[in-house]
Amino acid sequence: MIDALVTSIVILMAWSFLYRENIFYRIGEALLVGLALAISVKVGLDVLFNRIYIPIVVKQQWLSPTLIAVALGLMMYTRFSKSLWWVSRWPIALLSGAGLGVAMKGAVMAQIVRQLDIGSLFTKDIFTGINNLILLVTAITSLAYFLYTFEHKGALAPVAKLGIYSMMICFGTTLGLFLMSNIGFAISLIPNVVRPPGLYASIVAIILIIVDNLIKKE
Amino acid sequence: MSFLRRIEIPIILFAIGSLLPLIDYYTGNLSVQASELLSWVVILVTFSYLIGVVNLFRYHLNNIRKGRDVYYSVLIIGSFLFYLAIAYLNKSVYDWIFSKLYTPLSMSISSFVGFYTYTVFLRGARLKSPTAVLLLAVTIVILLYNTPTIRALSPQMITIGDWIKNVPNTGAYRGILIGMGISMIVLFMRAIIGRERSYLGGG
Amino acid sequence: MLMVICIGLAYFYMKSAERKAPRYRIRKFPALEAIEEAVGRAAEMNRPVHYTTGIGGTDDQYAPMTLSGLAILGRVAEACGKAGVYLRYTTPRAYLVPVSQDIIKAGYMKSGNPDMYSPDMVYYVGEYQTAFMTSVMGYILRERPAVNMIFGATLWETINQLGAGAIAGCIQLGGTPRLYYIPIMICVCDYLLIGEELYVAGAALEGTPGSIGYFRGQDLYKILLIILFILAAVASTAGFNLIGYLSAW
Amino acid sequence: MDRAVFIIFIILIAIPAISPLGLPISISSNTVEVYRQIEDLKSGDIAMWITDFSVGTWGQVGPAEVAVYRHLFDLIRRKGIKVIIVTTYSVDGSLNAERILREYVDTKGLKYGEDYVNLGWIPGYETTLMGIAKDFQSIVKTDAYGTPIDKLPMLRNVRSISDIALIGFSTSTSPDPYPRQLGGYGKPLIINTLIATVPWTLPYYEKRLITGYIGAESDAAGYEKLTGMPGEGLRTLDAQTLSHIYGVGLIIIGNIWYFTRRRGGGKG
Repeated sequence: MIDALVTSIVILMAWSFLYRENIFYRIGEALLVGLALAISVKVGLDVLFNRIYIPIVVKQQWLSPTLIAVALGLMMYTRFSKSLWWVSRWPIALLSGAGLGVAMKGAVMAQIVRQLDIGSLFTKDIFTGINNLILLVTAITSLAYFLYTFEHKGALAPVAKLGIYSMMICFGTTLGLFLMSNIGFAISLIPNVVRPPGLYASIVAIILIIVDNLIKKE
Repeated sequence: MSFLRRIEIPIILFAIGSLLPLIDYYTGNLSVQASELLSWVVILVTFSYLIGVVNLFRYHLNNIRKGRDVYYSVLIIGSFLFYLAIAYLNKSVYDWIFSKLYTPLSMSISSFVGFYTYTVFLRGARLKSPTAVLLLAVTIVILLYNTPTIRALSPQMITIGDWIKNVPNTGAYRGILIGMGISMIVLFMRAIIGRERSYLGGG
Repeated sequence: MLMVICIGLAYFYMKSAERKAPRYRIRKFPALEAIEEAVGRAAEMNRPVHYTTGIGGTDDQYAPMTLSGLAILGRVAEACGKAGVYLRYTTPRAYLVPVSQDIIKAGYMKSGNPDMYSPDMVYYVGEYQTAFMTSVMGYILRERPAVNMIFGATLWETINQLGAGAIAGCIQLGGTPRLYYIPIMICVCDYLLIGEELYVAGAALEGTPGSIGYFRGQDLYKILLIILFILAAVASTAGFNLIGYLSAW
Repeated sequence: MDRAVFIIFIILIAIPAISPLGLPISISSNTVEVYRQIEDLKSGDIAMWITDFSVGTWGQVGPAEVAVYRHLFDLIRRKGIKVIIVTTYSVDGSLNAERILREYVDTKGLKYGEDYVNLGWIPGYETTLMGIAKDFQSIVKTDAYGTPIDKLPMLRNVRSISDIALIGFSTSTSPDPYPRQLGGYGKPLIINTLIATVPWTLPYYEKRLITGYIGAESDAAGYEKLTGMPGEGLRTLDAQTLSHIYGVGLIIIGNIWYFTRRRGGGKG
């Protein structure tokens, strides 16, 4: 009972933002930022405990390479020193490099080579062939749109134009599919605020909005 | 000392960091080192949290000192300290706050994507040019295609929607994906030879 | 293996293209050119500029997008310094705090207005997406910045942030290679970088002969792939799996 | 203007929540495909489900996840399959898995450790996925409750991906690592994800690296119909229908508004 009421009040606090920026939303925002930060710090401490404290201190693996990571991690804090701040760049450089490496790993095979593969253009089933042709044309034209050093004129102009149109189809599809995934949250929350005890909280909220409107008019 | 200050050192670190996973992926060598590197990354990211927390605290303590939005700042810092303490002191209160306060709060914030999608439809959807007409026409078709009741009533809608989704959409998607792959390679090259170094603070 | 060779070839090509670079002209990027104009409007209205690179960090597969977003941040900071506008950068990644502080500081220094810079321009909100969303939404409707920019790896927070921006009437600039959020940007942004254009923004902002070489090399690479694409289609019509053969090689 | 849009939307979705309208629905072919693959599991087969979606996306991914869990646990009873539940991406996933096991799935009469096991969150994401595929015993040390895996009979013979009959995963972020690490072994690999992520998975689906996908509530509802266990999915579909038609309406109204304002000399 209390639990459900708290949940519905919290939902309404956040949704009050739809009406206008107000004190309830602000409280919700501050709570969320504080709680989320606490959760990430706790998870972070758990990670450090499991990956550093347990192997090194408990299991006595003093020569583990993790120590280098610890040293690099501590280097980050040189940021707060006036003379050694530049050391803090090293760990961040290593970290960014690894991120880029991970991203690149997927880029070449998944994003380029695999995508080049295309079905036959003439098949027994004529529609499959036509579909494959359309696939080829849309792919090539939208790729051609992104040519940077060739001006979009002459033979390239219609190609780039077609490229824009095929991309628009792609974006339209995405936009259409979007709604379904996006309204899911609201739909799954609504039972909390239209069934008791949440309903009572909603009624209070509606009254507050009406009062606020009246005050503003005066 | 001045040698250590040089910009080349972080760039070399960056290059090592980015090449290790790639060498592992393409040749299968150095896989131990590569996975060690990735576990270091997790540790480094975790260490960095403190920097963020210090930043947040300084920002809000400044606010409190200046008397600007005091309650708000106090609430953020207070809820952070309280919840972090609770995490280690009382597991059941921690769980209760997580499931009854944090989760609905975070879901209702996420639910704004639904509301704002309508804002986008209302404000952004303008038949300004032929491209916009095409964009919106496809959007409407796909919206109807995705409507559960219309799917049940008219199977033709599913055929049209599936065709758009699987043929021109996939084609254009592939084109964009390939382009992004190439640009990423170029960015990668710029980065490992030290031309792109925004990660160093623009140094 | 094949790709490694290709990358090597492309690199040498780019080096040689650098020398004859002045011959080529790069297509214009309206979004990058609009930065100054938008910041100028902010100065007229005496309101701040809000900037974010999205939820992505540089430690995961979003690294290239975030790096490009940070490169643009440098330019924005410079423009803000010139116009005397307050810039606010919100990030959910702790290690980006020092990085972005340095970038913004350098930008304000370059434009000869270092006194305006304060470390508080960078605001960290914890690693979680919802916390990030809510504080940006709150900030936009509370402080009503004149310009709202999102360049980087964005997930759904984009919709919320751009939606709030649209309601607050901000000038909005955006760019992301994350396909699902491009349509939203098309609808509510005044200028945008579509897809891969973000990756090359760093090079475009640089504008030196060297960076033009990159563009040229990249374009030729694309043409090569288009040819390969057509060849693959022809080959598969003839019953031969060219791509399968190449990737096994 | 925007407020009116929001209020009408809230009213539209509130109506079915108060009293369901019972509008007709259809079951998509991809849902049937996923259902078949799971239904085809034989006695003694081990199915592994990787629950990796974040708490905030429960509304979209949750219903289908619940439907699949219910189906899997139903199959334990009916056919004697075994189920492994694991999380690799972030701690959120294991919280979701525990919530489903606690609130939605009937585990009465099933033996933990013999019929099903919950391994909890194994940090490492892609590294963990690779470990699961190649060397299960070295990456998995204990289950979610701290029991060493040699105390769990059903895991004793699981060495690598070849000992697992079917793998499914749910994600609210990138689907790329899963087919990269777990695809291409000739095992069914099923994804449950956000509808916005579905186009992303299609290239993998065409290459059969992913063998089936479900996304969002309509698939969840279809799945509930197929298994005959109604749940959240079916309830929300009426609201879906109304809000989609509302979306189409708004695009049209938005354009009319725009053009009348422009004719009237207002700014474009």
